[in-house]
Amino acid sequence: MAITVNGPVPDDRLGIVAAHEHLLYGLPGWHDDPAVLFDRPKVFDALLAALREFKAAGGNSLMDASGTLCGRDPEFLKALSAAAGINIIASCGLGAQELIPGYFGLPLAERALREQRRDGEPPLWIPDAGYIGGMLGAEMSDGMPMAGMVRSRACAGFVLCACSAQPASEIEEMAIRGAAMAARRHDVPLRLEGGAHAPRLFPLITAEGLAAGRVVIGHCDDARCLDSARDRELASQGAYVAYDHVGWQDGSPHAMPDAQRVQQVKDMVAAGYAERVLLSCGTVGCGLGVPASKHGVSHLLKDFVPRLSGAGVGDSALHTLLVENPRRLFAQL
Amino acid sequence: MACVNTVLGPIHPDELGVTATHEHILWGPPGWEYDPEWWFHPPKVFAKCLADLVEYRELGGTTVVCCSGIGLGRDVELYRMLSRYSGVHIIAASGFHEGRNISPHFQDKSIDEMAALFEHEVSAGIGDSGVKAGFIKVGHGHYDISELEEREHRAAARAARRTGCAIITHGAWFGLQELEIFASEGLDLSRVVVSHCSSANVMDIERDKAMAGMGAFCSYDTFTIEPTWNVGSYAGDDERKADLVKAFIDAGHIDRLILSSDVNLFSLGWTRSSPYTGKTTMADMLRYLPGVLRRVGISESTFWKVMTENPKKVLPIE
Amino acid sequence: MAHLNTVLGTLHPEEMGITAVHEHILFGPPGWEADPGAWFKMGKVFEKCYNDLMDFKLQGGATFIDASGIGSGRELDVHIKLASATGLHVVASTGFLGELFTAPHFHARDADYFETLFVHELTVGMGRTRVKAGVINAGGGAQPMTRLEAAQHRGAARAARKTGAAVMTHAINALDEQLAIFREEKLDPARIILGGCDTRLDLERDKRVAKAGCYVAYDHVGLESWSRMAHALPDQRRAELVKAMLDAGLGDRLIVSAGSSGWVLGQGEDHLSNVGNVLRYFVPRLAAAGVAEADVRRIFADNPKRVLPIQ
Amino acid sequence: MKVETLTGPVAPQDLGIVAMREHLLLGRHGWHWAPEVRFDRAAAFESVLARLEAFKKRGGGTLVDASGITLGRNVPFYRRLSELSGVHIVASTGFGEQSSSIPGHFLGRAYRVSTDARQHWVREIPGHFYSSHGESKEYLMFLFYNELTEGMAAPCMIRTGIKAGIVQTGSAWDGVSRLEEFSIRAAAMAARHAGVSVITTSAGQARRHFELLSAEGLEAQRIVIGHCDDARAVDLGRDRSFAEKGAYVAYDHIGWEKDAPHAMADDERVALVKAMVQAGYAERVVLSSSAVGAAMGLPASSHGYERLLADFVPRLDRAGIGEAVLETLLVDTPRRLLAASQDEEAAEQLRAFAEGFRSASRQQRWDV
Repeated sequence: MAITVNGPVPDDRLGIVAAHEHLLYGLPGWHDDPAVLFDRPKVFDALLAALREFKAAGGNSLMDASGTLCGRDPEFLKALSAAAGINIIASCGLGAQELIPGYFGLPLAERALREQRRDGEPPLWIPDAGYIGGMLGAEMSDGMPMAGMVRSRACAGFVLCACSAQPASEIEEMAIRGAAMAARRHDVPLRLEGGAHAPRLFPLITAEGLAAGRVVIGHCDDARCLDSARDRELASQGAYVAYDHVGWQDGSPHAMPDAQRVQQVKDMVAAGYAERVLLSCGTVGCGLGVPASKHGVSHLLKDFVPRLSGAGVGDSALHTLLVENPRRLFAQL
Repeated sequence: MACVNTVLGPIHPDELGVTATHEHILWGPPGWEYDPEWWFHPPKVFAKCLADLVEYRELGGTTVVCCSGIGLGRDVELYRMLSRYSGVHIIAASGFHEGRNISPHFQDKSIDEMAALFEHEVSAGIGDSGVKAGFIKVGHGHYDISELEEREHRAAARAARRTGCAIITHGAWFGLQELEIFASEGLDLSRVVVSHCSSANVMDIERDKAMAGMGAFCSYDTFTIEPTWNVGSYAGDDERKADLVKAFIDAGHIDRLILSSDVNLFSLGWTRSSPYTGKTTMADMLRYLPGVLRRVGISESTFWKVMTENPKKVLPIE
Repeated sequence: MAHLNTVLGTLHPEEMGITAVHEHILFGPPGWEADPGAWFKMGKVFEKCYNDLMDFKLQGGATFIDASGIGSGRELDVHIKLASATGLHVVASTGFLGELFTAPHFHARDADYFETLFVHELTVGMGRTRVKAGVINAGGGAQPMTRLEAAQHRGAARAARKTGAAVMTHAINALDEQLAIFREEKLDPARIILGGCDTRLDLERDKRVAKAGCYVAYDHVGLESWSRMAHALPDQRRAELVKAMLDAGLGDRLIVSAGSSGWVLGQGEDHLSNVGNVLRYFVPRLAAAGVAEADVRRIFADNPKRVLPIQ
Repeated sequence: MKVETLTGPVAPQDLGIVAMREHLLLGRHGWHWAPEVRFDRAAAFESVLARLEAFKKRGGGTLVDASGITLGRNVPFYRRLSELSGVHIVASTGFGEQSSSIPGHFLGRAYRVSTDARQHWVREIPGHFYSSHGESKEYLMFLFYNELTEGMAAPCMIRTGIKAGIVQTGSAWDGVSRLEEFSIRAAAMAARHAGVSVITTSAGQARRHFELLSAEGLEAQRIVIGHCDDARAVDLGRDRSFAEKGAYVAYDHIGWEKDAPHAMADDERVALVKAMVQAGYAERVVLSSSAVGAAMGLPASSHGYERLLADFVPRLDRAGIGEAVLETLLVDTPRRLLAASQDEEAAEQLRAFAEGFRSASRQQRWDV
């Protein structure tokens, strides 16, 4: 059972799923910047056209991976999903260190000041993994929070966490363990952004009791840290490996030609891990203060899939990659 | 590319959802603040309106159109706070009300000056707030359409033609004459909502059919007002109003039907209901109206369809 | 013509009267909306802020400078409604309060970006509105000053020179770097209010910067020793500080404020201090410490009237 | 005997030279919603302060702002101007002409209940809002009386402790409407109970105003008929008849010859004043310039408050009006008019009636 913004959908009716897209994406605080223009009706129309094109190309579902703070607007996604007839599975979770705002960092900074305080002070509230886990769990059961301290009826369908370049900071570790707790308690997938640190963080996640079949290691097609052995190792442990920046071929440090990605997928299928690979374009439908992606969601089905079949990946394998794997990701374990 | 101007910025028509098309968050004739008898404690009023809007949202409503015009209780900053902290889209109005409720500053303005004012508020924004009005509100009194009110109607028609926004009127006493004025100004009558067609003293199904025939929307919006509330033309038992709506639907004009409850979450300088009646809100309409309509043969699904589809036809600005 | 940008329009300096220079209506780090544990009933909080401001007004206050920067509690609609409901002149401010109080969207920005942003908010309007900010915040607190905070200070100094607004700093930890940046940007010291001078006590330092022309702000009045903030100390010490500065003839460079907030976003009601308590409790304490009535008037009315308006 | 000014009560002898009818801020209710009216409060404060200081420099002591409640009055703004310029400012309460200064809130009461028989479905429920207040002179009287005795309303629903010192009233040029009649009668009753004077605005209906004010028991010595120097209705006989009855006549549009369409040239006005003085009514004439400090959406006056003393008084000198007469015109008469003479016993009796009246109105108001 997959929790979409318009209610639960049985996993066998998800159809072709784009595992990692951003319909709206912006760094937290983008709304305070007068330079960022968010013309809501125009963006709604543009995304509606993109989703209809994706539907025409055969797509049925889409996983929006903007997380709690990076531009996600639950009511907007609800209306968009209803208008386009596409299942949108929204995500919750705090991103990498530079995307976590001061609210979560302040108590830790204040604790450093605290050492100099005298005893007898009232205890200082400090968020920990359990608190973050409860917070994200409520987003999946009660509804995603909107601006203005109001919960939307739309619930999040999966959790995401991330780790920036250095070893995970205290806040990142707290966010990752919290996300894992929430994913285990609500039995939803967890997406770990960034393949570079996956081997070190994977045991941290499974230590929280989350089944490996619920973990997706995202952005394994990052040009900066390609490692097919790591992909196979993670796949063998039961996690999903996502090549989800299809179409990002130039203009950013993590870009690489799609042909290389075709080769990556072929290697994994050849190695027998076809059930452990997810594909997506990682497009940014509307960039709120960040550049939008030049290609659309339908690039996966219109351009990449023909390349794969041309390169010898059979239809049954394609069906596994695009339909079976996402279905199994959300199915009852 | 159609859009709807809410107080928190333009939204796409598909996001309107269930819309109460003729409501008031605050409404009162201009100048109430000079009368200390009617002063109130602003935070209590904000808390009360916020609670009502949250209840409206929990019952399924998503959008409220506040028809309080310039100087008649429109308070854009308060609406932004209410919209932000209740999750309900709020659409603010430009335009005035009937002749005597136009603030003295505007009473001797010419048609073009008023049209420029309405157009400015719909296209550029209201004052310094940067919030754009979503439609224009005009109205007429119980007895006639005065010269000032005709000026207001013509100005609204010109502004509506230039900006593409809708016009919501107050009062159906002279609905047909209003539509003639709009037609003489060359306005497409499908952009007009004639309100209070279900006022007690002016229920006239022939007039409503004629107006619907000309393309205008007929708004039956005085439902939850308790019959015991005596004064003014809105009272009247809801069963007769429900029969009127049934007749209107049977005449094949369901796509020109607007349902609403014209409540005031807080009345400025007067009291909407006497001490004998409760204070109804939009949430009470969503709770009460389906039952009233079901008793005259209108299904609940029809009610929710009308509340969702018809406002989407008239409110968006092309 | 010198004027002050309030949220309801401009204001003549003569109308400022007794001014609360460094206060907050809502204050908190960005990102609190994501945590429902930090949510509150906006009706209750609006009423509490209204009561705080009305209490300040009934104590004799007339102008209220809200020092919550961008993204850390500045809500224009709340400011405008409170200003129109209480009759106080509420001034919103632009700028940021330091690394932790800056939203991630602004982390990768440089001084030029901050300069154009502050100038836009002071001269055109904040966000989509045409309501202008009145003062620039330059927060900080990290020791040594981080890159982002240095860029914010530099942007604030340039915007202040371009628009004529005053700059209000929030922490004294990296004072030397702050003053170095302001000197480098050739910002007139008379346009700088150094906040937080009563967190790390150093009377000589206060005298030195006051002689250089900066305004010294003791802006944590009411944070008594029982509070959990690191820099809490008894108000009597602050009264003595003010008396010492007056005796040194630097009364024209003194600002006193409570640094209170109506509601701390993410931590709830701020019991620590209240904007009305400065006039209710601290002014009698100053009188008991031997401060003349004229000096109190100078600190609370004349000094803000000289430094805050946009020249 | 004291005069309520914005900086507190003042002894009548300290008023000095008084300009009986001026405007500090002037704007019809609703100007703040008009995008074309750009009101810069700092600049307005500066320009009004400059005009007040010029008035003070010329020897002016007191200025009466006759805008009434709804024509842009801003009590904290006025108080600060008075403190800074040193000029005593007497504020006014009351409504003027209906179309320009009585907003819709008050119109509803007069029309809604007073309509003709076609309102057959109006069932009167005792205590319901309309029936208990429609057509009620007492309601408007208490509105003005409270501003004279308790304090004027600041623009944020707060009653300041600053009291109004005079009541201004009036009507349209061509007739007195129903609500204008109520507001004139209410002004007379409030002035009588508070012991202050009434000054009317347009002279078109001067006699009708005088009848209405006298009918409510206001003595003639408390009535000032304003704008008698309007070029459309100059009538020395009328002015003389008012003076005989003990009322006052105000020639209060000095300096408007260039700006206003129906203004009288100052020389004609000098002749008018000279005629009244020679007829022996020097103590019944009041002079003023109706200058506007800052206008919001209405025509501003190019001349300031000092025009009366800088330009008009020298003209009177040249026309042979003696120093003693000028003293009467500018100091003695205004002092008599502005000195409030409220006796405590009448005030106590009224307070009891007010409590009964207020509880009746509050009983049906929905308290939030």
